[in-house]
Amino acid sequence: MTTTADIHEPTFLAGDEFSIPTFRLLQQDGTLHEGAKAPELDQEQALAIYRAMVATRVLDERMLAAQRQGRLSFYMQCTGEEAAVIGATAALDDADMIMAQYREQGALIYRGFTFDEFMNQLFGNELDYGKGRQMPIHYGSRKLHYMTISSPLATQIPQATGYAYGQKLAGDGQCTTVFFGEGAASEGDFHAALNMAAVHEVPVIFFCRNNGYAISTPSIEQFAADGVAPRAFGYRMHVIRVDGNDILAVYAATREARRIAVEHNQPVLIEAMSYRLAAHSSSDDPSGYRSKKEEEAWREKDPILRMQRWLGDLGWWSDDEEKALQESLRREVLETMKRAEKRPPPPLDSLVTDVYADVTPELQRQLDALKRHIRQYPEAYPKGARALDPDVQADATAAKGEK
Amino acid sequence: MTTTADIHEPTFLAGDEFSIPTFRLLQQDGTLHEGAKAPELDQEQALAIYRAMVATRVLDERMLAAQRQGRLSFYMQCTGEEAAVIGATAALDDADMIMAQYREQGALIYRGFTFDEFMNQLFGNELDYGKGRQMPIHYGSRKLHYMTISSPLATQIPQATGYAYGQKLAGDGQCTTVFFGEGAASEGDFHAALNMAAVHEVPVIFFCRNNGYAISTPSIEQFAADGVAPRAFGYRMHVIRVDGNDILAVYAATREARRIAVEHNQPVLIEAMSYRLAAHSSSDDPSGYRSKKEEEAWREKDPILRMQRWLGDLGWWSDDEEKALQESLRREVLETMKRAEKRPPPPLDSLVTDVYADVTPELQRQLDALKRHIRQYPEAYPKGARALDPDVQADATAAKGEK
Amino acid sequence: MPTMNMLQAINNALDIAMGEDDKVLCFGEDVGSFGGVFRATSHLQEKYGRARCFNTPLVEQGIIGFANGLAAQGSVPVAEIQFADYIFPAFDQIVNETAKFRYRSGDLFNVGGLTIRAPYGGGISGGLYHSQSPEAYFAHTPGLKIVVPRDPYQAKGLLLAAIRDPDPVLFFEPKRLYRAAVGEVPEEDYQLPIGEAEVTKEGSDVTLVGWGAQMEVIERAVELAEKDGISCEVIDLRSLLPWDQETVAESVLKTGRLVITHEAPRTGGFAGEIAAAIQERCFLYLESPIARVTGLDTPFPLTLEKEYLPDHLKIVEAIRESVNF
Amino acid sequence: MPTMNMLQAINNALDIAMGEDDKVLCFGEDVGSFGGVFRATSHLQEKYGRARCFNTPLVEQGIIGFANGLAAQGSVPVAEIQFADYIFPAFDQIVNETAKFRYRSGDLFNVGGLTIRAPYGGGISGGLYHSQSPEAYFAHTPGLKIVVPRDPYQAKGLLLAAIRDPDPVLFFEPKRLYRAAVGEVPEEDYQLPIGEAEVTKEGSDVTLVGWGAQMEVIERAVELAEKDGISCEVIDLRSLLPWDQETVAESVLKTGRLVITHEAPRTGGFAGEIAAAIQERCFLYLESPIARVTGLDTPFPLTLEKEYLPDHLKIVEAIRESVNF
Ligand SMILES: Cc1ncc(C[n+]2csc(CCOP(=O)(O)OP(=O)(O)O)c2C)c(N)n1
Ligand SMILES: Cc1ncc(C[n+]2csc(CCOP(=O)(O)OP(=O)(O)O)c2C)c(N)n1
Ligand SMILES: [Mg+2]
Ligand SMILES: [Mg+2]
Repeated sequence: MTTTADIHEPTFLAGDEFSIPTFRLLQQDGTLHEGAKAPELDQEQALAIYRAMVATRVLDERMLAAQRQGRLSFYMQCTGEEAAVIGATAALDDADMIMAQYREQGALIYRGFTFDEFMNQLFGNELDYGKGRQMPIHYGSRKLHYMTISSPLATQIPQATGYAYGQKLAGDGQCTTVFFGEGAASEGDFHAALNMAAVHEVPVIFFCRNNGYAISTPSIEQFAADGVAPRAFGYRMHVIRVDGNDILAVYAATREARRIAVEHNQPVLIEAMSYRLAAHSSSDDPSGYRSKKEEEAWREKDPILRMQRWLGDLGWWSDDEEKALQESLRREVLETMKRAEKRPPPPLDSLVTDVYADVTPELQRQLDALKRHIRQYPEAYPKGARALDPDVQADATAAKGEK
Repeated sequence: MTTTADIHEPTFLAGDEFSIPTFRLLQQDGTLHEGAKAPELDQEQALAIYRAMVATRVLDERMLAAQRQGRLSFYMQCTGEEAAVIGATAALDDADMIMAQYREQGALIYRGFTFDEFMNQLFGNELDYGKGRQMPIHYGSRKLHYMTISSPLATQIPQATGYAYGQKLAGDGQCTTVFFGEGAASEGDFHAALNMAAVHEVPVIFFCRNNGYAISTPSIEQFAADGVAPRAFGYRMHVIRVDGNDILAVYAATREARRIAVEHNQPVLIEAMSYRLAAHSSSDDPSGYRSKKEEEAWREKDPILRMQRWLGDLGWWSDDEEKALQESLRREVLETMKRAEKRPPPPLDSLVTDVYADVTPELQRQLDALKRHIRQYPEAYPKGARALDPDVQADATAAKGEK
Repeated sequence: MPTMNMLQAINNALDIAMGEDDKVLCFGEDVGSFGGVFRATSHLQEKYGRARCFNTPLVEQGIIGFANGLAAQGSVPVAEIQFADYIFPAFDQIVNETAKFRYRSGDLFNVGGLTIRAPYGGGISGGLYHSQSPEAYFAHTPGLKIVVPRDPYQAKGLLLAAIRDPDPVLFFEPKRLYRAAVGEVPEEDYQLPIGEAEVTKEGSDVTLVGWGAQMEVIERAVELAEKDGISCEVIDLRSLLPWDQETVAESVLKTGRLVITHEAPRTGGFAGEIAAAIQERCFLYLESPIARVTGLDTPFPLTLEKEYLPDHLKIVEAIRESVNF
Repeated sequence: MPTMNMLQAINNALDIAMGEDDKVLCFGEDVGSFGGVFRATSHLQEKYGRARCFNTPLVEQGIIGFANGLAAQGSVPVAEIQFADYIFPAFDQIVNETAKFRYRSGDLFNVGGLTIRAPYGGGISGGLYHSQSPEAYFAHTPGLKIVVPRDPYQAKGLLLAAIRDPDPVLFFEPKRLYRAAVGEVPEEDYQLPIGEAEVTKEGSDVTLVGWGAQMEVIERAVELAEKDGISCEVIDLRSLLPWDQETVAESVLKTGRLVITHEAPRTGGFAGEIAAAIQERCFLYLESPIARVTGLDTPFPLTLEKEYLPDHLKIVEAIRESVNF
């Protein structure tokens, strides 16, 4: 359906016809912007949000350190983007589906994924829901409605459209929120997902974390446009740009987006402007592609500190509480890490299960051959031997005893 | 680079902030819209454009008839979209690259592809540049800077971005124009192409033929937005919507787009609003998915008639000339068709050449085995036998004699 | 029993599946009110509504991405790719996502409900891009199942099984037979097993293995060979993943000879896998090399299509060579 | 002669190619000022400018589409896909476009200038999506060439040959060896032939065939086997498409035994093609079944990666079985 106005001069538009403002409520000093109104958020929920943000920060710091010590092969931090991820999650219904990219562990923490659950995945042990098959940080939880992370970028975006279409047909009033980076938004799957969602009127929230970088690539080399937000116009979709370090604005925007999605079966695009304060991953060193000064400028905008000040002003949170929380979180992270490290690997059969609903004859043959081989060379495959035969190593048995 | 304006209410934009008008110059009665100014176009070029439009129409009518008679396996018509395709082509430099979808035979006609060249491709004979490998209508011409058509939709769009990037580096002042349908614009390759073109400042014109349908799918089920044009805002790209049945407007818009592309190394998106008057292809019957009334309404907007009236008013074209042109074109089409039909198939070796620059040992073995087999059963492979051995059939030799 | 062509059998299977289970959805390009360019989904929108049978925008990666999400949510999507030649934009969604969904999540999530239908194969003057047989590209992908029916009866029974299978299934339909293959098809619901080959003819001198449209070609070749006094055993593989090694091996242990045929190019085609596995299992019983009769190692041509295709004459020659080795 | 690791050898080859020919361009995700996540393109932007070495947006289908267009225009693009696991969104551009460009146009247009580089393979704790070996997916595609180097010397010579080859080349780099493989590499320009295998060790009892990172694993297995008194002939295939059947067949005619190994899953892997072709050519000379030592028919795992991989112990067992058959 196209507009009918006519012109008789060849006038080209270039997007200067509109501009996309940024929605902000909270200033860095913890006070509201002039004219801003905080969303309804009672003390309990505000503190739940805040605790999840701090827990995410602490988990990230400790696990990066563990990676540096060689205890963990790989890690990715959410640092700097906690408000975006957790603010959005808090605005959803807990039974709404979340399909994340990989930097959204805060969403899981907010929904109650335990440190034990995190650690089991990070160490790929026998209790990992993913059975030690994926790299660290590829969490998933069925009971928390959090789709298992997949490394290929943007594939989850059209999947979210499909998932939400299923929710619409089911009529249970749920929607799906899909997180992705401004880099991933360059993939063809992004275009497919947004267009299909608009055409089929799907209750899905496309939440873009625009954190300025895709590994080393600055967003200016990712797109020439004013961010990701104006793409919504190409699909006829509601869109808002929000200060991603402003917990109140993210919460309010997402709550309203969810209303549009669920009440009107309309997709919504949210672009949260933030910054990846840490390296891309534990394999990356950003000093090769950006300045300390730039990082410092963003460190001043720390979303956690901002919320802490707001809570403090309300009298909902004190320095003592802060100290106690930090300490208990650190202790808990270390304890759960130690437990998870010691747990045995997943059983050898887990190599061939879940490829199909049932193990095929060929896979059974391959597993049987592998077992014979490992029995021949047990010392060459310590994990396999241990997983094959729980008696092989005493500490394996010990670890199992803890269950 | 994002705008800095702030808001403190969660206000969603939905694209109502702007509207995209349609650029029109010529009315259906052949007069200009009030206030409209015709582009500079001398009689010679105007007639060259007009003749190409008529030739396209005649070729399409005859070849569809030939398909209906069983002389041809498949055909696709440009009918209704001649002004869009030929108007754009006429505004380019003849050495600019054109990468078309499949419905742009008018561009080739305008550039001087002969009916013989068309027919050789349509009948896949030994003179077909494509050596009888592709279905009818997959034309290509190196000397006319017209990339050989490829059936997978939208693949040519990012290729055009790459081709034009090469032209920019070569610095020869050429650009690339890529044609595609509003259906093909849903493919992921579209998104990739436009974004990369904007980021890398590439002299490419994205010419979307919005003809209302992708086979049976109406554009309303293809996208929810106001056409394809507003997508340009997502990439920061110049864009114009033009009446695709208005030869003058298409020409003027494309000429200006070319100027932007070549002088500023900026990509441009043109959306030409038109209608596919014929069936999707000779395999299709549109009566299953659209009304005769709708078709009739668009038949009233015939772009050829519109230009004819304009030319007539200028005194550049008469009914007699029209009649003579139509007759000579029909005759020429029939004659060239007869010639092409009789020509022998491409040689048997063409089965394995051009897979690589040189035939590999394995392919040579496969060809040798095939030759032995065909010699054993020549009557089962009449074309292969003939192609293998030019003496097998007398008329093959005769046809060869015509060369 | 009613007589149906393959399209009718497929349409009938979809109708039964949608009628029985609200969660079954059919979609793809032109699949909605038009019923698909081959009309495999005719009348389904009329019958089950636009929410369950609909057109998608023209974007294969989106169709399969959407279908993966739907399947993960618990729906039972049957996605159509208009031609198998156009499945490649969805390759990442199929190979990296569909195939690995259950494994990577430890079965927290799976897309077992998904079926992808696509017409494949040559013989219809389709040239490079309306003729391909891409099954081998997918057969290297653990987590997928691949099924190819040879006639209307098989098409209906296998498609119903595919839709209800707990794993994602690629269902490649031999479009050359869509209207050409006609046969008796029961009106009622029935399923044929996935993962099991079928011995369609018993014999003692040589084993022929194929699938889909090649089965009809094999039949013609076998007629010629039997005139020469060669007794042929014919196996329709039906499923390429998982494929029924037992049935093929058992047959080759008996005949000592194997000829495999497919339309796709030879190098990297699925006949290679079968040959490799069977020479391993039947080494001491083989009386001649396992032969492959396939398309050439080139893109699919047009004018010389007949020459390119592995027809009955090429197959019968391979049978003779195998027997006279 | 200087000593280089494989990344340095690749960087050096790119530097020579760009220095010699203005038409050579390098691009991909993070390839520009950062020099790629593995640093294979380090300093190239500094040296040759942003127009010739640059970051692309994050879109593999676009990278290869763009590269196809550039190559058709006459440029010589060297496109990097960050991990071979992420090549699949570009599958359509590679399989339907790159591979068929010359053929479909009757050589009016071709993309022979194109080279696609991608790190592949396991052994780096990469799990499902940083470990795949997708070569067989492409080896079923006439029109492509596929090259896999085993060490720094080979990497430089083969990459230079690939860039200058008149056909499009997929160049899969064994990332496990990027820094681990170190060797002497001439400073100057040289090329190694595409389409020719190399016999890296002569022997008489059994032929071992592999490529890329598996060559090092084969070496370790062969050491063990030779201690048992088994004389091994080792062949590095180097090119998978076209592959050097003559060299392999000649060797097997001599040894009568063949063991093939790759990391990718067994079913549909390229070892199947080699086995099928060689049993056909060497039927009467084979003394035991051709053996395949491969990854399991599963996605690539993490914790049990060692168990999954076709290591030297699995290969030596296959050698023993083959010899003792
Ligand atoms: C299809 C695909 N291509 C490339 C990669 C490698 N890769 C992993 S993360 C990443 C950058 C993503 O950037 P962005 O989407 O902005 O997310 P951020 O890391 O900033 O949160 C890249 C290129 C991948 N995982 N998948
Ligand atoms: C990748 C791909 N998917 C599907 C098709 C089948 N197909 C051919 S033309 C067409 C419709 C194209 O519509 P549009 O782009 O609007 O162009 P029009 O025919 O209207 O000119 C379809 C679906 C194809 N050729 N390639
Ligand atoms: Mg980012
Ligand atoms: Mg159209």
